[in-house]
Amino acid sequence: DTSGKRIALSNNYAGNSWRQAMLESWDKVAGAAVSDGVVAAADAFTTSENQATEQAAQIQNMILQGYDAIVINAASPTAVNGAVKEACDAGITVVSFDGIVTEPCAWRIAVDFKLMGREQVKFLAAKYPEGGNLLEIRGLAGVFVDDEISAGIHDEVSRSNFKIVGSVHGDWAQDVAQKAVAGILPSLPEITGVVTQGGDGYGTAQAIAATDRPMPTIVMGNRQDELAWWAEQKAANGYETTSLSIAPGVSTLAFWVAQQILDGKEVPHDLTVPFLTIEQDGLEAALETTPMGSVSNVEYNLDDALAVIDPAG
Amino acid sequence: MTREHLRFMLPILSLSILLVGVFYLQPRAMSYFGLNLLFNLAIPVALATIAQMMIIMVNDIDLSIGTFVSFCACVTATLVQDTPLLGYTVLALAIVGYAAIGAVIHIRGLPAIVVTLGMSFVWAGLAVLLLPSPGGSPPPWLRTLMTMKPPLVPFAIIAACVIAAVTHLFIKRSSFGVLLRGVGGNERALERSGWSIVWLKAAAYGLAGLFGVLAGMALVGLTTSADANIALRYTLLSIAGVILGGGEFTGGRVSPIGAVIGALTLTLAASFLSFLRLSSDWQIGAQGAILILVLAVRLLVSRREGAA
Amino acid sequence: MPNNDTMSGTLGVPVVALGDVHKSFGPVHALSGATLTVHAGECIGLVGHNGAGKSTLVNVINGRLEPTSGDLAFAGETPGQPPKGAQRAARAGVRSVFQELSLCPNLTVAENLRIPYRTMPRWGWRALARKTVRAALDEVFPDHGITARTLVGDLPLAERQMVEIAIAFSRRDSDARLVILDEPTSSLDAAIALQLLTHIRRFCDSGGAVIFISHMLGEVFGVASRIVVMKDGRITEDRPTKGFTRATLVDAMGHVASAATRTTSRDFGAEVLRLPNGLAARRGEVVGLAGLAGHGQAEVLADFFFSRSSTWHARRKPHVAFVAGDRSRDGVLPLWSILRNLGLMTLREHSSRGMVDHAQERAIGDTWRERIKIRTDDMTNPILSLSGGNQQKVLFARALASSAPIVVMDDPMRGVDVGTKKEVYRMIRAEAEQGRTFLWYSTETDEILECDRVFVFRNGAVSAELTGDAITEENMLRASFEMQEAAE
Amino acid sequence: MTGFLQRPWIWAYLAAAAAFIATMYVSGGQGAGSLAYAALTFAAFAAIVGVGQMFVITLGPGNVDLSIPATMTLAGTLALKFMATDSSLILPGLGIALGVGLICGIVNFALILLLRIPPIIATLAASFLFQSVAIWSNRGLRIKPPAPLADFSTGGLPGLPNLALVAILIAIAAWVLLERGLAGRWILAIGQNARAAQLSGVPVNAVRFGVYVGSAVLAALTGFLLASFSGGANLNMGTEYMLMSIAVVVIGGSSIGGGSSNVPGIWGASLFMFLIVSMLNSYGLGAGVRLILTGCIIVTVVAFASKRSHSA
Ligand SMILES: Nc1ncnc2c1ncn2[C@@H]1O[C@H](COP(=O)(O)OP(=O)(O)OP(=O)(O)O)[C@@H](O)[C@H]1O
Ligand SMILES: Nc1ncnc2c1ncn2[C@@H]1O[C@H](COP(=O)(O)OP(=O)(O)OP(=O)(O)O)[C@@H](O)[C@H]1O
Ligand SMILES: [Mg+2]
Ligand SMILES: [Mg+2]
Repeated sequence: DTSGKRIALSNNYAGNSWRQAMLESWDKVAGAAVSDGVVAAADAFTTSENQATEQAAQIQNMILQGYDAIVINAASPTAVNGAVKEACDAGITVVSFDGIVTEPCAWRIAVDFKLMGREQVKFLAAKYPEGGNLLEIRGLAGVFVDDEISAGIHDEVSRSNFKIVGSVHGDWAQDVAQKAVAGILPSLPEITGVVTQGGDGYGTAQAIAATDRPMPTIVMGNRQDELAWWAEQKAANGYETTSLSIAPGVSTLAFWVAQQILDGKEVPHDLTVPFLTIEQDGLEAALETTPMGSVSNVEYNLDDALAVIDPAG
Repeated sequence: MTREHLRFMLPILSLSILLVGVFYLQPRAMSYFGLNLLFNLAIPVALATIAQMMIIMVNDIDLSIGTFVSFCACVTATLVQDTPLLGYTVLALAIVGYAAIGAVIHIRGLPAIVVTLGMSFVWAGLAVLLLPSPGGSPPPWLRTLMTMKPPLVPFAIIAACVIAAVTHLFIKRSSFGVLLRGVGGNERALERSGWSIVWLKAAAYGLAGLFGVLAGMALVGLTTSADANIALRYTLLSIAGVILGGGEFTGGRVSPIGAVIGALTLTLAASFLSFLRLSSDWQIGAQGAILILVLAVRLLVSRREGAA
Repeated sequence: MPNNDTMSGTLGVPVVALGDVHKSFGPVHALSGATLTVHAGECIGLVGHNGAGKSTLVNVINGRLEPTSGDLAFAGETPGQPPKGAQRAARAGVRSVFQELSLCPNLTVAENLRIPYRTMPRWGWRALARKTVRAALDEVFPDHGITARTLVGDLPLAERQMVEIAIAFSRRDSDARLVILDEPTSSLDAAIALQLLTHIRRFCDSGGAVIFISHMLGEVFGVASRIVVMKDGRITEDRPTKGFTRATLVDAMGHVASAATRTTSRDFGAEVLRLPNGLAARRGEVVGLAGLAGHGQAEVLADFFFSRSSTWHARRKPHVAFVAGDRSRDGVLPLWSILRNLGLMTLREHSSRGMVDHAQERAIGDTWRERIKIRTDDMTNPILSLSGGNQQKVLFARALASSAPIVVMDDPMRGVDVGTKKEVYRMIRAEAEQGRTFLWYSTETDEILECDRVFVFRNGAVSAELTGDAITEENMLRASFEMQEAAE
Repeated sequence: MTGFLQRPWIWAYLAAAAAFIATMYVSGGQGAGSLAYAALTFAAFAAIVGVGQMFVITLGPGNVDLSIPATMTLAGTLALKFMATDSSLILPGLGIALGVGLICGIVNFALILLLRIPPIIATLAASFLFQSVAIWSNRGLRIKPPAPLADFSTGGLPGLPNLALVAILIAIAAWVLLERGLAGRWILAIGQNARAAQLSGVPVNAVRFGVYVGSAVLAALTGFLLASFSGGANLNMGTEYMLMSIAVVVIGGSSIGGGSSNVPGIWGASLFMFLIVSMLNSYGLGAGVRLILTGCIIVTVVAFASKRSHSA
């Protein structure tokens, strides 16, 4: 019985549609759980700046506030370890997801970001067996996710006929990506495909559309504007690509995992969730369920959570 | 009450009010454990604020302190840990580099705000080169130091007091401190007496570098690892801390004790907000509101004092 | 004729000797061939019109400026590689008081001693500094009432200047041998200035040397043992004081002094202002604000100015114009040319549709350059290339060029030479006759005597109102001290 | 020629040209036209916010507007949400964006004037408030701009993007204001010595009010255009313009100490800031090296620009 337990969500950033969808899913699912009496409280906190130091302070405050479990989407896999350790020492259950933490006492609901990079290249390799030139859009320099995805991409590229001819940092933002791509394009040869990290596909497409180059295959990241653009292109000229990203609703999975741990269930410390892939066929369906300007999402219920926990265990 | 006393009292007052607010919202914070949790992350902020204060003291402003602290944290978490000799050498060179920047800014008459802006890219680049993805670990002695549990008073409080006392003695009491503040007050006067402004500015920047290094090390000691973006927001935080602490942007009017208190106030403000349990939409805005509030209270108090 | 003594004089040991020193700033020859020896025990009065080169001469001596050519020798210097510039002069016991610029406002009075006192001991320096400053202040200005722990920024201008002077005379490990005072009394009232003059005499009697620059000839006569006159970068006269009379000195400086210009009673128009503290003025009247320095006169003027002007709306025809005395704080815009500085007040008056009328601006500039004799060959030169007195003239022109019916002047003659002063007095008269009203705060009795009505201030309030023949130095002094005596 | 070289802004243009040539060197001259077109497009955003920031910085030491990114975001989000892709609402939408700028500017200046908070802190604190309102108002949803607006902002004459045209017009207006206008004189006077300016009859508060509001309105306009250009407003879309707006002002040769500014340099510096990133990207350097080089080049350009302006 966890009806007396209190769970907090520690979030480090709210400035994009993915994070907003994540918070919304949390409010919806965890809010329902509170009104159903499953847990006593499920409060979400966001730091005012996207900084590990702020998040560490936030976690310390949660310790003081006496939460029973803290669910974290961390700014850094290691920089909040100090605070996480303190939480564990205070007897608090810590579950990290998306931005996971390496502190052993915490649980991790991880996405295989390397695999996300690999899958993109694999898709392109299947489409263009003869290879070609790739443009890589990276995230924010010095951040763990950026490094992981990029490592996956490069790893797979080395085993294919592709060659990465340009690489820019798009900071996971459409406008930054658009600007960076527009700047590097003039000096690049013809591009076959663009590998991305999510949140930057539409900006890339805009930048390329502004030139007279043929449109390469841009791997998308499940944003609604990306999907809408893809659907438009598909209708107009049969444009083919794929789209993959981690679903923002994974916050709700983390919620259920935390609840289960509080309930006394034995849960392994490392869990994996698959990322959400949208294929050519599923495009229209996915587009329909995605709110305007948001991200494709799935929310998890208790059964989904148990399904994730059990096969792993 | 003179202006100087007021300058000194107001920061203490705003910190006390906030502290009362926090204790009211979360009585559990009123303990050894609670105070340590509230304030331990303020130590690197306080050190960075002191660094910024050194620069503001000579009428400049440093937009690179955040990336510099990040860089120092990366060095501490990697080189210092793996090859201590090299690591400490790099940190020492970084301090010398800071001093050199100060000298160049003065000799060539460059605007400090832009040079440091440019340098912030350089430090960030170096940090990314050193630590492309987060990681590293602090030297054990550092971790031991930062997690020390002295009897009665939490480490965070002791550390804050020590930082404040040492810098106060140096800046406000020593004869060298007078010269440094003099540079901010009236550079020409020092020049006329034959002092070398270049050396004094280099010294001020070098001191800023030293405190930046200390901030980076303290940060790694607390967080147990580093990344290239770890302390970016210290730039604005440190400026705000100096001002909250009663410092002024020009004229060499700074107060080291005030700066430390300013840093504590800013850290505490964030905690206060999370204890308020605002909707997450408004948490960022409330941060701004509290900054405004603290400064507005100061204005009210100083008006009343001025009238009395 | 210049005194070409070698280092052995009859008066005493020479402290410093300049031989044929030249200094030019680009095309400007600020000094052309100055030869001067200063002996121990003498006080040299250095006079000359604005821009004559006085400041440049003393800056060569104290090491701030490197002469373009010529020799500079200090007594007691061992041959070899002497230190350069300011340090060399400091080592030779040369101390300088620059006008109001050499203190750090963010430091306390005692801490300010640390800056010129380079060899101060590291330990226990604070107590030493306090003791030294206190002793120096007590010695030069008895009953000064300044505490060593006060921040200099919190002191009124006159007290700052007192501190700076006291620091120059203070006793340190090596004592002062030559003290250079560049217009030290410009913001001091008569009583304090007298204390300074007394101290200078005492200092010289005990073997020190002083170079005293002032535009107040009375002071120069009162203190100098020798007077050196400069004109256009040259030393034109160098004789014992006894050899001059006031008239011959003014002649030597190259200006014709006209007699007092005050005409007997005129008719004034309606009253244009009356403040709650009793200060009042009529149309066409020149109203003086007198009293000891720092008794609220400057504040009253500034408050009055702000009450009649808005920070939100600029009137095409302003009600009041302001002439600043503290140039760098209240007047000069340091990055601009002379022309732009001069034209600031009249911009709005001559603008059309929000655009500046450049032709009109130039015309006003040329007119006023003629009228007030600003010594420059090009009005687009930076304002800072002008000497102190000439910068002040620009500020005068800025206010007088406007059509404001009331002109407020906050001790505006600081650093203005005798000839120009007379010229300005005449101009003020003429403007007043045309119906302009002047509110004029001054620390100099001569200037107050020019006024039609005088309000004497004491502790921020008006303590006496004097008109006509009652405007005398004696009455003013009495009113300045009256309340104090009553209280005792 | 030497007179020309002494203009502080010339160095920004020389640096931009050097970066352009260096980029073309990689591609062997290919794509010069499209690089120039892209540079003009993206420099336009920096130039517009830069003009606003320039006037603020001209007001003297301590004056800087840190709320530019938040104002951009708020104006962009509210305007796009209001238009909701309806092309008949474009003008009211623009009105909303500019209105948001007006309000943000008033808030900034009210904090500075009434609470006497130093501008750097006041605008920072205000920016947190603006950011919160932006989050609250549409929770990070990216709503597309109406089609005609999107076409306008991404289109242009051959060789001259519409956005650059807008930014050039704004720069010309700013130039006229600064060099010929009464207001420009007043701003420059306040920047050198506010007290002296006030004692010479300059309506100091009105001018400062105008400058802060102007900066916010230009930021709002930039937010509106950027959101239209990139297909929707992001909550973090203005982030890079905080440092960018300051950098273009000073690289462009204006004095950070206030009282001395120039408009042409803003454009030179904006082009430079875009081209330098393009150049380093084209050379395929890693993020670390790229950052270091960016920093070194900025410092070098500033060293040249300010040395000239000192001797001038
Ligand atoms: N740094 C400089 N650059 C250019 N010209 C200068 C500079 N310093 C002084 N001058 C010029 O040298 C001449 C002498 O100036 P100086 O300041 O010595 O005059 P002064 O006798 O002190 O005048 P005042 O009584 O007004 O103070 C003036 O014409 C002045 O304009
Ligand atoms: N920044 C500057 N640029 C050019 N010339 C300058 C500058 N600063 C000072 N000067 C010149 O140096 C000379 C000495 O400057 P200082 O400030 O001592 O003025 P001053 O003549 O002594 O004024 P006062 O007699 O009123 O004290 C002045 O004549 C001035 O022209
Ligand atoms: Mg002079
Ligand atoms: Mg003078």
